[in-house]
Amino acid sequence: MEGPDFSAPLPMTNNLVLSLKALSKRFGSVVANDAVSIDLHQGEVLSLLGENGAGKTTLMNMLFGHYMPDSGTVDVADMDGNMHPLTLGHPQAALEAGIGMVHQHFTLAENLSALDNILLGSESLLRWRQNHRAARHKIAGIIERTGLSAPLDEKVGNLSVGERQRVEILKALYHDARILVLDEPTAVLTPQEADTLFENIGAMTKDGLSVIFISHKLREVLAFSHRIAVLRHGRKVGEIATKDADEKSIARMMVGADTPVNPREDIAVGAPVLQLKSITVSGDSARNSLQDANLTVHANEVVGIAGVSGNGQSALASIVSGLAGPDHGEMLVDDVAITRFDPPNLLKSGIGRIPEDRHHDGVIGAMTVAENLIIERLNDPDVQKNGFLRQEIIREHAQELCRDYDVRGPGIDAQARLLSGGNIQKLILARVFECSPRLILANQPTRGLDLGAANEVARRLLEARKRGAGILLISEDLDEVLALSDRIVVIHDGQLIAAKDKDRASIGLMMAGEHT
Amino acid sequence: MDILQILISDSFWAAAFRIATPLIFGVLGALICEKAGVLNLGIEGIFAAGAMAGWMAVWLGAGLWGGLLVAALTGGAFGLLHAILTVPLGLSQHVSGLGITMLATSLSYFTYRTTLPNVSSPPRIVPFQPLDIPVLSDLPFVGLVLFQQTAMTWLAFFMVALVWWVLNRTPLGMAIRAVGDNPDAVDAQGLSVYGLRIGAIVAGSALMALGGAFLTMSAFDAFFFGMVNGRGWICIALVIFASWRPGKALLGAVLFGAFDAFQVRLQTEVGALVPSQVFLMAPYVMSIIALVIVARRAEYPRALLTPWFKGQR
Amino acid sequence: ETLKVAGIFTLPVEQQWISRIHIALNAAAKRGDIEYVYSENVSNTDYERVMREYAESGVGLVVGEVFGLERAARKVAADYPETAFLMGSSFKPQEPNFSTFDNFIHEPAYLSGMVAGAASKSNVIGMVGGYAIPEVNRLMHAFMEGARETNSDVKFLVNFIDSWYDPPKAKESAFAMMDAGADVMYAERFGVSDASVERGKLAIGNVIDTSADYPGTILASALWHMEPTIDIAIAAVADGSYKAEDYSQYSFMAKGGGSLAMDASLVSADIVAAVNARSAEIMDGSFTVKINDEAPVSDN
Amino acid sequence: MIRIEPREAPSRTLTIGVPVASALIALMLAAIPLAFAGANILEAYGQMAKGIFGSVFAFTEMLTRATPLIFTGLAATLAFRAKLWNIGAEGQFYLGAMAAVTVGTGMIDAPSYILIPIILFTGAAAGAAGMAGPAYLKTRFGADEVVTTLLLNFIILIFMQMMLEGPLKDPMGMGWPQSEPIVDNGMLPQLLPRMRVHFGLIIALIAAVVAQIMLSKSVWGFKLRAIGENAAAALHAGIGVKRTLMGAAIISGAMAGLAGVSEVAGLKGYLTADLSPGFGYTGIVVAMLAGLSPIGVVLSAIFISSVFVGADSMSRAMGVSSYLADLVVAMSLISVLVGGFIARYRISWINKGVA
Ligand SMILES: Nc1ncnc2c1ncn2[C@@H]1O[C@H](COP(=O)(O)OP(=O)(O)OP(=O)(O)O)[C@@H](O)[C@H]1O
Ligand SMILES: Nc1ncnc2c1ncn2[C@@H]1O[C@H](COP(=O)(O)OP(=O)(O)OP(=O)(O)O)[C@@H](O)[C@H]1O
Ligand SMILES: [Mg+2]
Ligand SMILES: [Mg+2]
Repeated sequence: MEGPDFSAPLPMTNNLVLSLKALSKRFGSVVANDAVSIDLHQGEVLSLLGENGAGKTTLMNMLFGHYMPDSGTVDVADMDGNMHPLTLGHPQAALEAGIGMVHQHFTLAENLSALDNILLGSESLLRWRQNHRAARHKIAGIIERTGLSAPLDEKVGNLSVGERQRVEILKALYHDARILVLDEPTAVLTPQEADTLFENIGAMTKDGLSVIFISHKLREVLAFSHRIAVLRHGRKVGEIATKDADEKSIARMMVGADTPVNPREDIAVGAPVLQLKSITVSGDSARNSLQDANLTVHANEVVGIAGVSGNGQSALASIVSGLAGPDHGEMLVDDVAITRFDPPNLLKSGIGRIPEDRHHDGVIGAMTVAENLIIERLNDPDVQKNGFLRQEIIREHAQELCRDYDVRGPGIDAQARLLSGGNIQKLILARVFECSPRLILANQPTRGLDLGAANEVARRLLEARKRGAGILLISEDLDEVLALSDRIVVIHDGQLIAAKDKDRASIGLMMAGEHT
Repeated sequence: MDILQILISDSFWAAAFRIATPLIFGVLGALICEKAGVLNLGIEGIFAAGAMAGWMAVWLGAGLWGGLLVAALTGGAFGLLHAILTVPLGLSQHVSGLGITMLATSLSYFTYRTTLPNVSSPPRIVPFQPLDIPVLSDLPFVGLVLFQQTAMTWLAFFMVALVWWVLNRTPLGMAIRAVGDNPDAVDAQGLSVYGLRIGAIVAGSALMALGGAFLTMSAFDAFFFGMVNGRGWICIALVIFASWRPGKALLGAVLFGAFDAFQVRLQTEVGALVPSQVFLMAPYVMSIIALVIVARRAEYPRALLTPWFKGQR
Repeated sequence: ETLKVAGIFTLPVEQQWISRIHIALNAAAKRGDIEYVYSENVSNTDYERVMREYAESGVGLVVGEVFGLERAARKVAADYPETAFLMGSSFKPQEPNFSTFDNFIHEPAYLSGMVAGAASKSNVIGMVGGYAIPEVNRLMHAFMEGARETNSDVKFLVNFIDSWYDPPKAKESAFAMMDAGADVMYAERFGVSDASVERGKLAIGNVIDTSADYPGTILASALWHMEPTIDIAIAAVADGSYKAEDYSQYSFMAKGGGSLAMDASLVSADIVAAVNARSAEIMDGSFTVKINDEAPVSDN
Repeated sequence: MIRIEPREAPSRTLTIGVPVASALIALMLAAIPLAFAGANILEAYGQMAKGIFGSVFAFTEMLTRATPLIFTGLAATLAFRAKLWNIGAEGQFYLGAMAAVTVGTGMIDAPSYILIPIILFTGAAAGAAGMAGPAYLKTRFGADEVVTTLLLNFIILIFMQMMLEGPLKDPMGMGWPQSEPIVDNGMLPQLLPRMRVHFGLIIALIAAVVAQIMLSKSVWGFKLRAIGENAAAALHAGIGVKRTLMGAAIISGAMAGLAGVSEVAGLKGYLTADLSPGFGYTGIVVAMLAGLSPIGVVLSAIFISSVFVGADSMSRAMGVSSYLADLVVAMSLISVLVGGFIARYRISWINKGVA
């Protein structure tokens, strides 16, 4: 398939298809968008950049009708290219105007099949039966044109995140979107998958599709867009043709300053802190299984586990964090065999965990920041006396940690759910590092984080490595694994295979299951 | 009669289906509400309201089908109140539900008493009669078990099929199931979360009210205080037993009916040996055991009990 | 000034036992003898408060049932010696103002049993009750005694549905008994006679007369009349002679508190004669029906 | 389109004004059935106030009726905080009452200061056992506790009737299914002479304060809240979810059991099958009205009890059907619920179309 040429500027003669005019939105005291205007032309790929919380999602949510703007208007072109004002505040209106949106957080019903999710809302609710046949026919056409496929009859609950992402996109395309909005579509995809996705999308732009996509990954922004718009603190701070941009200049636009690069010193590795010996877990699917896995992590070492999600990472993480025990095999921490697999026991043996899903497993959103900071050490006499919490000490301690780890938000007494994703991650880092763990399990530690936040996480992990901790880094972001790891192990289909060298291409192939 | 003889007798199964009928309506109603993500503990009161309203409408001359319509509308009205409280306002579904039960029950009683202050036994209506379909009702076994039931039992069967079809085969059903799993999915496809949920609760509550109406318009011919007697609560239990599936809901209701019918028969058989309460307990104990067996496989509507507000995350 | 009388009932006034009191009081009110107010469905927890509220508000006579709160009720009565209390109770009256009554209609129940025993061809009689409490048990036993007099082979099926008000459930119980061979039903609860009508079986009424609602089905009914009790109590309060007394006797046939209603068109002449003879013996005291408050069980 | 946003900082006028306003609205709603029944509405309101505040007796009656509701409200609060949906307080109430009459009717001969604690403890233990069962079925088999506790209410009620006709039956009860009376040494003391309000109220208040402190200040309360808000994260953080859940279940059941003890040993003296007019279910309403705050439970129990006692008394004074009382309670509940919402959220109508 031949992709479009992003290095050539888009002919400006192309018709305008979308025009956001001075959209503003506040949430309470937060100004999420401040008079943001953006134009989009036919066949154009515009990428929208900004730090976490800059207002990208909010802007798109107003376009799609989830949020009602406080002020501003939107004009959309109809089939004939004439611009009309869009009725705001109604997703239905946006859909009818040909706008499709792939949300940052999946909007799929897990109890329905992929097909039914795609069909949802496309048929009259008064019909006496669904028309699956016509739908399949149409979807087959889309799959053929784009190369995006998903198991249509499987329940979405049984799909991997990558598959879900594709269902999301198919859903948008099924509604004959002429303007497609993709909010961080590649956050959960492998580099190869991401590349394929963008190539497919590029092909569709030749048929007249226009795209706005949001991403924190500068590599793909530079490779797959015509134009870049940057938001900072709710304002549009710049717009640049992609061919004129490079990583450094964009980063400067986003943050307002240069971003530091993490120095990675060479250190001699120490004694083994974690050893997995012939661990086998037979889960209900490949996703939750491990076969005869052997792995050693030493002190002062980062071992990166590269792989497409759904290949046994969650089984591996469950074992190491103590949520489940293996069927066979042995796990040793500091040469001591673990006999009881439960989180408190593994915490005690010195394993710190940064969970994959920080909102679900990492924090208790309804409890305060201070409370979330002590949740792993409730038996510690620093925290409690005679079964009662020592509120003063806990609060002081929280103040201190938030300062040290730069956890920003409404304060230590605010509910943790009010923090942004990046700050939630920093909260978890503070909690983990503070106990000086022997081993850190970092599972997708920078997923969805902006450049600054991701850099901060990486810096902290490398600092811990220097201090003598062993780090087991599980990530789908191959660039991240390459940048941080001393050694790389690829996980595929429940098996762990050591990579010979840190070669992007060959590891990519191993991740796809092709042994070299 | 020994136990086996009871179990294979047609009159026993006829009783099981009779006892099951109000439960079928109720469990289907509760199922629809919960599929859309809203627990409706108003069911016990809606049963009472349906029983009262349907019967009183017939007594005032509305005719049997008119009475059913009135019962359904009454149930729908209480459902609408529950829906407004729990959907756009997002109030606690437990409290709202129990509040609806209190309101619907006391309002029915108050209305009954204020309308008929001086009766010592309530006026009677001519209820639905057994259908007595020619040929079919003369068939051995099934003739009595199925074809001599009243029209309402058949309406209940029809509702099972209808609800199954709607939930599994129609765009509307997909939308209802989706809104109970992830309202954002529905919102993102341009459908109204509020509309779907409110509609489901109103429809479900109307069905519940038909269950109540069965008590005064088919099983009996007059309204009494307290005659619902916990049947609504049983339906709440049966929905979970049924894992939110209409077919299993039918099965669960009939099973419960069978336990109850069996209990009565056993009590007259061996009542001298065992306290009567042991039999009365049996259907509930069996339900718990059945639940423990099926529990692991139950698939909850993920958004059950969680309110959703537009434009908020 | 007319006497104010308050009824306090733990169940709705449709309940058979309570309805008899309610009707008698309403009749007195209609005559102009009293001014009648009542509270129904009062839970036991609230009963004491309601008693006190009525007593405080100047009610002259309080009528109700205190089976669930004997001690508390007697304490209230002691606190309000000016108020007369006439209460359904299993215990003795209490000086100076607490009188008791109960539905002692075991005599007509016995007579209705004679009718039932003779009417049963299958020799199986079904009895559906609400709860196994003395008020129910004693009538069932008397009924069974009477049935055995006219039919020594008769067997009884007994079932309690654990509710005062669940006609559909009572109906199902009755159907179950008919499946087990019963052809005459003792209709202690609403719903049983309906089952008899549907299956073409016979029924015996209890406490109230429902024969008009089920023509051709109700052979006989043991009726309770609260009018003698109520009227005597009202008169006593009115002329200031009210004292603690056991009013049970006013529910007996001889005092007009109990009677048998029989549908002569459904009962054979010789049974009518036998029943009438027994009835006369009861009235003149030469025959006594035993009182047995134990819970009855099925024969097997 | 309607837009609902949380208020950043609800103003003082709102927090005080709205509950008052919703209570007034509830009263206005009550006028509808009153008018339907043909009563003088203003007089009715006067009678209602009199029924609550008209005398020391009326006021203590209101407190007496609030006492079991505080206990069952706490039972619901503690379980619901852990997202353990205990709908079975009604059954646990009766278990507590049964245990109280089992040990309190002469089995143990001891002075009050020994016997009363024994009765309280056994009652609480029985209630706790009644909730531990469903909690075990939930943690072990995943059986939904809404269903098991709901069904257990029926089972326990029937079981109690069996006991009252069997081992627990009072031989002096003239055949009536009721237990023997609790011995004098086992009865909770009255707080005022000639009034029904009893020491159970004091225990309930202490329980509420202790529950409040435990929930907000103790490690146990912390764990309870943690598993209630996000069990997955709590598990991940090393909190024993099942254990904490069992703990919550036991305390919750114990509270409901104490409600039964308090009614039987504080008020009635012996057990009958109709001891509770739905205290267990009303406790859920009380708890949720209180926003699952133990101290709030005291206030909302008093509110519910006041409305009931006041409306009940008014119905008698006005000669209106006494079903009015429940009706007014239901209407008040719903208006207070809506009122609480208005205090917390801003509701605005925004017009469709281009902004
Ligand atoms: N529903 C909401 N309620 C309150 N505040 C909100 C809401 N949605 C967004 N915000 C606010 O708007 C700001 C912008 O959020 P938005 O989600 O648009 O950021 P973003 O640029 O998409 O960040 P990210 O790159 O992490 O996705 C946030 O800082 C937040 O304060
Ligand atoms: N429901 C909410 N109510 C109020 N403020 C919110 C809410 N949700 C988010 N916020 C605000 O949003 C800010 C950023 O949130 P946001 O979700 O955009 O972060 P994020 O970095 O995009 O996280 P993620 O990458 O996981 O989406 C927070 O600082 C918080 O103030
Ligand atoms: Mg975001
Ligand atoms: Mg975003």
